[in-house]
Amino acid sequence: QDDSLNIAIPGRAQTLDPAYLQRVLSDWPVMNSIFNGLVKYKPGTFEVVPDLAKEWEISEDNTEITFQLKEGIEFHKGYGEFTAEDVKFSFERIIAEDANSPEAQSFINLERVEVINQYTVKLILTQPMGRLFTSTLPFNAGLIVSKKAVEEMGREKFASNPIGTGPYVFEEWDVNNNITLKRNDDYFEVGAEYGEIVFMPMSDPTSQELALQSGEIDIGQLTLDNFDQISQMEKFEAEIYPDLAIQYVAFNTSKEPLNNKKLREALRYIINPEEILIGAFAGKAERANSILLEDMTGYWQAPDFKLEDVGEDYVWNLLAEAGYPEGEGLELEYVTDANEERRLIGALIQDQLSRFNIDLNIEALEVGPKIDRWQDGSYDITYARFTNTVDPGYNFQWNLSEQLGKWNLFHWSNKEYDNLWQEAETTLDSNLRAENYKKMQQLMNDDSIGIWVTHGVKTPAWITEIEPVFSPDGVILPWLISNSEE
Amino acid sequence: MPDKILKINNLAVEYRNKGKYLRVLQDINLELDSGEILALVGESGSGKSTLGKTILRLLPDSARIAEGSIFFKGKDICNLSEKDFNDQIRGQEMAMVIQNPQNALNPVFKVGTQILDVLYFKSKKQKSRKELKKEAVEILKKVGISDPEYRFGEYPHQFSGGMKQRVMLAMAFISNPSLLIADEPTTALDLTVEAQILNLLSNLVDEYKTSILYISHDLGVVAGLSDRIAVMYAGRIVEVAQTRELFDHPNHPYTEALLKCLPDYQKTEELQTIPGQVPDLDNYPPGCNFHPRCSYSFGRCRQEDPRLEEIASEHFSACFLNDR
Amino acid sequence: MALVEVKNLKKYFVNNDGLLYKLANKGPIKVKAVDDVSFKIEKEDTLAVVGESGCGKTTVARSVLRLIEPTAGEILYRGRSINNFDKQELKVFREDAQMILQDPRSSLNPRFIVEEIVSEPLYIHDQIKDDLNLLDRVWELLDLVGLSKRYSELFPHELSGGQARRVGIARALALQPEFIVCDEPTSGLDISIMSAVLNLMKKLQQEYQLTYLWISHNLHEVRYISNKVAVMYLGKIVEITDTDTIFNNSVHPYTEALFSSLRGINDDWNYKEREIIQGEVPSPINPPPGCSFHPRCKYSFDKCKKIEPELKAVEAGHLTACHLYN
Amino acid sequence: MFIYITKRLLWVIPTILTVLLLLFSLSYLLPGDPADIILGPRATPEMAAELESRLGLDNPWYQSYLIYLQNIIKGDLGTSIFRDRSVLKVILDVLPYTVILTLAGMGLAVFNGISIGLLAANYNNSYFEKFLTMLSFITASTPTYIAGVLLIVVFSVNFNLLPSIGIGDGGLLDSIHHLIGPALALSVGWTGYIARLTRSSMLETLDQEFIQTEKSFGIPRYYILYKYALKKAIKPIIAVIGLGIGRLLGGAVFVEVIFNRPGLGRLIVDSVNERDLPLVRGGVLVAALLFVVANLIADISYAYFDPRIKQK
Amino acid sequence: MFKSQKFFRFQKKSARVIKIMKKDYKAYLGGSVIMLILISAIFAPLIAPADPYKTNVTKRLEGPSLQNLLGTDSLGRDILSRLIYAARPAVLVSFGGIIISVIIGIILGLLAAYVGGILESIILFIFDVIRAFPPIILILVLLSIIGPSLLSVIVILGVTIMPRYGRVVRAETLSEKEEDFVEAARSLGADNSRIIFKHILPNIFASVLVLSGMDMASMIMWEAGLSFLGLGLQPPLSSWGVMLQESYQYIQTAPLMILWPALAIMLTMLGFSTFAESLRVALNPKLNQEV
Ligand SMILES: Nc1ncnc2c1ncn2[C@@H]1O[C@H](COP(=O)(O)OP(=O)(O)OP(=O)(O)O)[C@@H](O)[C@H]1O
Ligand SMILES: Nc1ncnc2c1ncn2[C@@H]1O[C@H](COP(=O)(O)OP(=O)(O)OP(=O)(O)O)[C@@H](O)[C@H]1O
Ligand SMILES: [Mg+2]
Ligand SMILES: [Mg+2]
Ligand code: NI
Repeated sequence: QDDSLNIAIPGRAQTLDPAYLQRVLSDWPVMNSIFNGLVKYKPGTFEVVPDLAKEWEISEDNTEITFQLKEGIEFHKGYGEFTAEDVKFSFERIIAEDANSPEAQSFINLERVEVINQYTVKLILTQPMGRLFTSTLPFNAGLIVSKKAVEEMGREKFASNPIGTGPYVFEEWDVNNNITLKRNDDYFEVGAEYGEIVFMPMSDPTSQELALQSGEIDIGQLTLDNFDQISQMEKFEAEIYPDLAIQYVAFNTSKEPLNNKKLREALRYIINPEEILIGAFAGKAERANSILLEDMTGYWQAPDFKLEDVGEDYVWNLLAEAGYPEGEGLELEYVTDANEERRLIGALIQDQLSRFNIDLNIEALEVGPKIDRWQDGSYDITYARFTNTVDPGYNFQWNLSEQLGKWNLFHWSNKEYDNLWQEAETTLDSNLRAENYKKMQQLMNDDSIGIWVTHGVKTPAWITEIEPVFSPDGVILPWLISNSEE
Repeated sequence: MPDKILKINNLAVEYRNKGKYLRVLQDINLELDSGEILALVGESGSGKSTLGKTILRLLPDSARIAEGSIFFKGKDICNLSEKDFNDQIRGQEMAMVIQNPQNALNPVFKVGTQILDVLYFKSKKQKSRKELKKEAVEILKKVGISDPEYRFGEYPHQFSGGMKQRVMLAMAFISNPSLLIADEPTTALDLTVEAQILNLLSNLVDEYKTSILYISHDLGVVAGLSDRIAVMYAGRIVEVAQTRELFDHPNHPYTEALLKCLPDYQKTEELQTIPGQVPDLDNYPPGCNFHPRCSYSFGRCRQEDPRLEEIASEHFSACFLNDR
Repeated sequence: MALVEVKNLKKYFVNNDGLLYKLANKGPIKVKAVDDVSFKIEKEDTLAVVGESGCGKTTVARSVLRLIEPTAGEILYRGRSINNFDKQELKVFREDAQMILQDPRSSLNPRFIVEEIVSEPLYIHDQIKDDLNLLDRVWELLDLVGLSKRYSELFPHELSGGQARRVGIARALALQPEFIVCDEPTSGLDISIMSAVLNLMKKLQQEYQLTYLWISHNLHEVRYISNKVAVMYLGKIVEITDTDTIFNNSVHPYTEALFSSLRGINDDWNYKEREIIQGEVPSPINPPPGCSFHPRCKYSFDKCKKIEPELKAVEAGHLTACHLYN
Repeated sequence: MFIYITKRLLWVIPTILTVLLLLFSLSYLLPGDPADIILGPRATPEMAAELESRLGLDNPWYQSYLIYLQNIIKGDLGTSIFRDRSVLKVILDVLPYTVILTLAGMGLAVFNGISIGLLAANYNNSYFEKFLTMLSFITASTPTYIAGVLLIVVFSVNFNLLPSIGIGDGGLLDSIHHLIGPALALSVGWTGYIARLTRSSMLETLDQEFIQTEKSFGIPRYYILYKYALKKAIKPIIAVIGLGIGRLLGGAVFVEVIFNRPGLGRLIVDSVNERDLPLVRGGVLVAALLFVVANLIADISYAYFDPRIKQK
Repeated sequence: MFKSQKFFRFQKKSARVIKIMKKDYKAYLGGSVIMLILISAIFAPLIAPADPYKTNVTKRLEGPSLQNLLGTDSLGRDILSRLIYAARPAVLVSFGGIIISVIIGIILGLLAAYVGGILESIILFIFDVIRAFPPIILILVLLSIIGPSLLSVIVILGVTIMPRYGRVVRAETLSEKEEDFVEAARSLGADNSRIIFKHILPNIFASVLVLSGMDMASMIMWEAGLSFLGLGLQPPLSSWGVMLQESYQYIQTAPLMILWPALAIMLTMLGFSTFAESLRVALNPKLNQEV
C-alpha cells in the first residue's frame, strides 16, 4: 500500500489523552498528529508560532493572555466546531482538583480560563508564568481536546479514542498496540500527503533496524553502531539529531565519602565522558556541557575537567588531599538499572576508576529498587537520564532542595539555587531567566556535583521514497512527510 | 521327504555381544512330521527359545544365522525375503506362542483388536474387520473364555495369566498353522490351569493335524504330551528319541543325569545333582559341551565335538560313549 | 511346644484410595488375602504350603516373620507372641528367623555386590570383628551354598537365577538361624540347579537342625522336602496333614483336583483321558459365598453354597474343611 | 477414569487459591514504592493515593485479599495501570497469539521430534543413527533465544527470507509467514528432547515380547511399527507434551521479545518491568492457569493411553 | 582396615562405571566440555589472555586478530577473556542451583515418602504450587522481587527446580520401599535409617544424578536467558547471557560477536546433557550389557 506509512515508536503508547501523557517518546508523536494546540513549534525549530489561535495579547502584568481563535475548524468524526469552550475545557480539566493530571505542574499558575466569546478566550494567571509559551502551550498540555467527546465518552475511553482537530484522525489501537491513523481530509491547513499512518511499538532498536530492512516499517531508529553502514545504503536515509534529554553522572554529595568536594573534583578528572560517548554511544552522541542544549535560553558551558590538562599527579594529589593517598581504601558504590547502555557505562567508569586504584561496586537493580536507592540516597555514584522540555524551568527543577529524597540525585541543597529558580519561574523576562539559569549552573559546577555527559541522540532512518520532517530533537512530524519521488 | 514338515540342517546361530559373535546354537539337526508334537527340553539358556525364534525369523538384529538351512514343506525358508516370509509363512503356515504370557499381549490395545488384526492379515486383508469379529468371538469361546463378546473389548491387564495364554492360543487357532511353536506356554501357570491349556493344545492337533514344537523344561508335562523329545544342552541337541524310549533308555549322560535329579513325586530316593555349572555362552569348553560335568568323560570328549548319531531306531544321541 | 504356632491369622488388604474412591465405590475394597489360618510347626519339621497362585501363601509367610502386621490373629514363636516383641526381642527374633524371598533376583539390591549382600545381616547384627574375617565368613557362606569366591564380586544381574537364589540362601544362613521361611525357593530355577538347591536345603536342615516353612507350587518338590503339607485355597487352609497322607489319601476335592493334574515322568497318562477342573480361580476381592471352592467342585451340594466349612479332623493329624466329611 | 479426573481437578483448587494468594502478596513483596515507580517524577501526592487505593494497598491485607478473590470470581482482574483497560481484556487480546505460537511450536517439535526419533529407532546402530542422535542432542541444547537470534541472523538478515518481527497484516498467509521463524525457534529445544525420547521409547517397545507375538502371527512390519509399537511408545511422549506446552509457554517470553510479537509472555515481562501490578497478577495468573491446564491435559491423556489408569 | 574394604568396593563399582563410560563417545564429549569449563572457571586468571574488565574504547568492535583471538566488544574488551571469565558464574549457577535443589528435594521427598500423612500432603502441595507456574515466569517474578544478583539467581533457580527432585525422590522411595530387597533387608532386622541410606538412597541416587546433569544444562540456559532479558547476572560479573545480550545489537555489524557466547552456552548444555545421558546408561547395572 503506497498510501500508508509504518512508523516505529520505541515502546507501547500508553495513552492518547494529552492531559495524561506518560511516555514522551511513544505517546507524543501520535498525539501530535491528532491534536492541535493554540500555538505550536514551527516545524524544524523551537520557535513558537500560532496554530489554532490566530493571535494573542498579553496584559501588562503578564497575568492575562487573550487568544483570538481561528474560525470554522471542525473536530474529527463530527464532534462539532472548535470553540473557546473547548479551550477552557481542555485547560481547566488539567488543573481541576480531582483530575490527577501530571500536567498540573505545567499550568501551575493558571487560575482559570475565561470564555469571552465563541472565538475569544482569556487565560488568567495568578503569577506570570515563564514556561507558558516555551513548553506548556506548544507541548502536550496545550493540546485542545473536544469537550463534547470527553464528556460523552468519559476520560478512560477517551484515552484510547481521542478526538482532536489535527491532521490525522484516530482509527484503531489494536492488540499489537499498533495505532492506526487516517488522514483528516478536512484539515484546516494543508493536509497530509499520506492517507494512513501506523505507529508500531518496537522497544529495541535492533528490532527497528531489522524491521526497517525487511520493509516492515518505513521510519525507525537505527542503532548507533549500525548508523553509518545503514545510512549509506541506497534504500535508506538517516540523520542524527541531538536529544533534548540530559544524561549525567551524579555524585551523592551528602554521603561519605563523596560529601568531600576535593574527592568529587578528583572524580571529575578521572571519569572521562568522552570514553563513555565512544563506548556506549559509538561516538555518535555529542558531549553535553550543560543541562540545556546550546541554543536554549540560559545555556552556560561548564568547564571540562580533562585529565590531560592537569596531569595524573594533580589528581593523585587531589586524592591525597581528600584523604585517600594512592586511592587506597576508596570503595564507591554505583547504582544503576538493568538498562544495557547504563551497564556499559558502569563498566567503563569502573575501569577508569580502577586506574586510580578506586574500587567501584556496580549494583544494577530493577527500576523499582533503583529508585528506592536513589531516593534514600544509599549510593555514591549513579547515572541518570532525565527527559527535558524546551523550558529550562522544568529542566532545572529536579535539583531544588524540595526535591531532596525525591528526584534530586545529587542530594544537593543550595538555597541560592532555589531562589534563583523561583525568580525565573515567575517572570516572562527571558534575559532575567537566562541570567538566573546561568548562575544556577555555575553553582552546580562550583560544587562539582556531577558530570554532564550527553543529551543523547536520536537516529531516525527512513526509506528513500519518503521525505520526513523532524523537530530539532528528532521527533517525527508525521503529517509533513512527503513522497520524495513525486 | 514330503511328510516332513520341517527340516533343520546343521543350523548354527550367533548373537553379537560387545562386538563379538557368540554361538548360541550349534549343529542343530531336527525333523518334524506333520501332526507330531516334538518337545524341546533342556536347561534355561540352552537355546530352546532361540531355536524357536530362528525358525520364525524373530531373532533380534543382533543375531544371525551363521550356518545351515531350514526347510519348511520342502522349501528353503532362509532365503525368502522378509516381506515374502511375512506374507506367506508367519501367521499363515507357522505361528509361535512366545514364552512369557504376561508380556505376550500389547498392553495398550484391546484384546479384540489384537485378535482381529491377526485374522485380518490371515485373510490377506480380504475380509473386513466387522465380518471377522464373529469369527474371533467364536474362537475365544472355543478356547474357554466365558463371555467373549465382553472380553473382546477389554485390555490385557484385565486378563489373568491363564486367560492371556488362552488368547495366545486363540490366535494360534486363528492362524491355523501347519506348525505351531509353543514356547513354555504353561510356565507361571497353576497346575489346574496348565491342565486346561494342555487340553486345548491337544485338541488343536486332533482337529487340524497341526505339528507342534513344544518347548518346555517340565519333563512331567512333556512325558504325557509329546510324541518325541529333543534334549538340548548348551546350544546343542544332545539326544532325540520317542518319548517313552527316552525316559526308559536315556542314552546321553546329560539326559540320564537330568532324569535322576528331577524331583518326582513317585520317587523318594535322594536327588542326584549334576556337579558344576552350565557353561557361559562366551566360554564354552572345547570338545563336548557337557564334558566338564560328565562323570564318564574321557580324552576324546575334551577334543572333539560329538555329532548326533542314530544309536537305535529313531533314537539319536551325541556322545562318544556310543562309539566305544 | 511347637517352634512356631499360627493362630487364626487373618490379613485383609484394604485398597483405600482416598475419600473420593470410597464415595464412588461405597466403601473400601478388601482383599481377604489370608482368612483365618491356623497351624503349628514343630522343631526340625518342614511344613509345606501349597496352593494356586494368589491364594495367600506369601502373605502367610510375611505375617509369620512380622514383615506385615496381621489384621487379626496371633503368631507364637517359642510360645511367645511375636507381635508383642519389643525392639530388642525383635532384633533377636530377626537373628533366629530368616526368609528366602520368592523372587531370587529382585530380593537382592541391584547396586550391592554379592559380598555386601551376604554380609549385610552381619553388619546389622554387629557380628563382624574386622575386614579379613568378614571376607572369610562371606566365602565360607558362599562355599556352603556351592558358589566359589569369585562370585563375591559380582552384581546380582551378573548372576544366573540359580546363583542368585543361592546368594539369597547364603544370606539367610549368615546368622545361623533356626527357622527359615522359604518362599518358592526353586521357582524359576534350572532343572539341574533345582535339585542342587533342594539337596542343599535338606542337608542344611539335617546339619543345623533347621525348621522350614516351605512354600511351593511344585508338588514333586513338596514330596521330596516336606513332612507336613498344608493346602491353601483362596486364603484358607482346606487340608493339612502329613506329606505321605496327602499324596496317597487326600480327601478335599480341591486337593484331589490339584493332585490329579500332577504328572510324573513315569506316569502312563494321556491328556485326553484326564479330567480337568474347569473355571478360573475366583478373586479374593469377591470370594463366592459358602465354601469358596464350590463353583469348581464337582461334588458340591446346597450346603456348600451357603455355609462355610470348618477345618476339622477326619483322622488324627489330618484336618480338612469340607462338608463331605463333616 | 472419571474419578481420576475429578480427583485431579479437585486437587487443583487449593493450588490455584495459593497461587492467587502469592500473586496477591506481590504488591507487598515487590520492592520500591509502587506509586513512585509507576508514576515516575511527574507524580503528585493525590495521584499516589488514588493509585494505592487501586492497588488495594490502603486496606489491611486480608480484606484486600478477599476483595481480590471476589473480583476474580466475578472475572474482574482489575484495571491495568498504564493501559487504562481492564486487565482481562488486555490479556484476552494477546492470549490467542501466545496460544497459537505455543501450539505451533509444540506441533513442530512433536512432528520433527517424532520423525527424527522414529528414523533413529528404525536405523538403530548405524552411523545415520549416531548422526541423528547428535542432532537431537544439539537441538536440545539450543535455547530458544539463541535459536531465535540465529534464525533472524540467517534467514532475515542474510537471506531476507523470513520477516524478523511482528505478526503480519492479519491475512492468513502473512500470519503463517510471520509464524514460521518464531515457532521454529520455540520448537528447537523440544524437538531434540522429543526425538531422544521417541527413539528410546520406540527401541524399548520394539524390544518387548508382545512385539514378537505380533510378528509371529504375520502382522507386517509397518503395521507393527506404526500401529502397535507407536501407540505404546507414544505414552511417555504424550506425558511430556503437556509439560512441554507449559515450558514452551515460558519459552514464548523470549520468542515474543525477540520477534516483537504480542503475547502473554511479553506482556508479563513488560508489566513486571513497568510494575503494572494488576497486569502482572493477571498475566501470571493466566499463565499459571494455562500451565495447570496443560499439565492436567497431559495427565489425563497419559491416563488415556495407559488403560491401567483409565480403568481406575 | 574396615574402611579400606568399603573403599575397595567403591573403587570396584566406580571402575565399572568408568569402564562402561570409556566406551561411550558421549561421555568423552560431555566430559571434555565439563572439564574445559571447570578449568576455565578455576584458572580463568591464568588462562585468559587479557583482563576482561580492561576497556579500550579506541579498539571497539574489532574482529578476531592475533592480539584478540575472538575480537573485542563495544568497550574494546577482549571477548575471549570475557568468555573464559564468564565460565565462573556459569559454574556457580549450575552447580550452586543444583546443590540447593537436590538437597532440599531429597530431604522433602524422603520426608514425604517416609512420614506420610499430613506432612506428605503439605510437601506435595508446596511442590504443586511451585509447579503451577511456568518456570521462566516464576523465575522472572521472583527475581523482580528479590532483585537480580548471582546469589538470587542461584537460589531462585534452585527453588524453582526443586520440586522435580522432591517428586522423583518421593516416588522412587515409595516404589523402592515396596521392592523385595528392601523387604529382605527388613527381614534381616535393618532399621529405617539403614534402609534409607544403604538401600533406598543409593538406588535413587542414579536417577537424581542423571536428572541433575540435565538440569544443570537448563540452569545455564535460564541464567543466560534471564541475562538476555536484562534480569540475570549483574555487572561487573559478565555471563554468557550478558554477552549475548550485549552483542545482540551488533548482529549486523559484528555477527561473530554473538556467535561466541551462543556457542559457549550451547556447548556447555550439550556437554552436561550428553554426560548425563552417558552416566544414565553406565549407572544402570541392567543397561550396561550393550553400550
Ligand atoms: N538378544 C540376545 N543377545 C545376546 N544373547 C542372547 C540374546 N537372547 C538370548 N541370548 C543368549 O542365548 C542363550 C540361549 O537363550 P534362549 O532364550 O534361547 O534360552 P532358552 O533355552 O529358551 O532358556 P529359557 O528356558 O530360560 O527360556 C542364552 O545364553 C542367552 O543368554
Ligand atoms: N500389599 C498388598 N496389597 C494388596 N493386596 C495384596 C498385597 N499383597 C498381596 N495382596 C493380594 O493378596 C492375595 C494373596 O497374595 P500372595 O502374594 O500371598 O499370594 P501367593 O499365594 O504367594 O501367590 P504366588 O504363588 O503367586 O506367589 C493376592 O490376591 C494379592 O493380590
Ligand atoms: Mg526360552
Ligand atoms: Mg507368593
Ligand atoms: Ni509481512
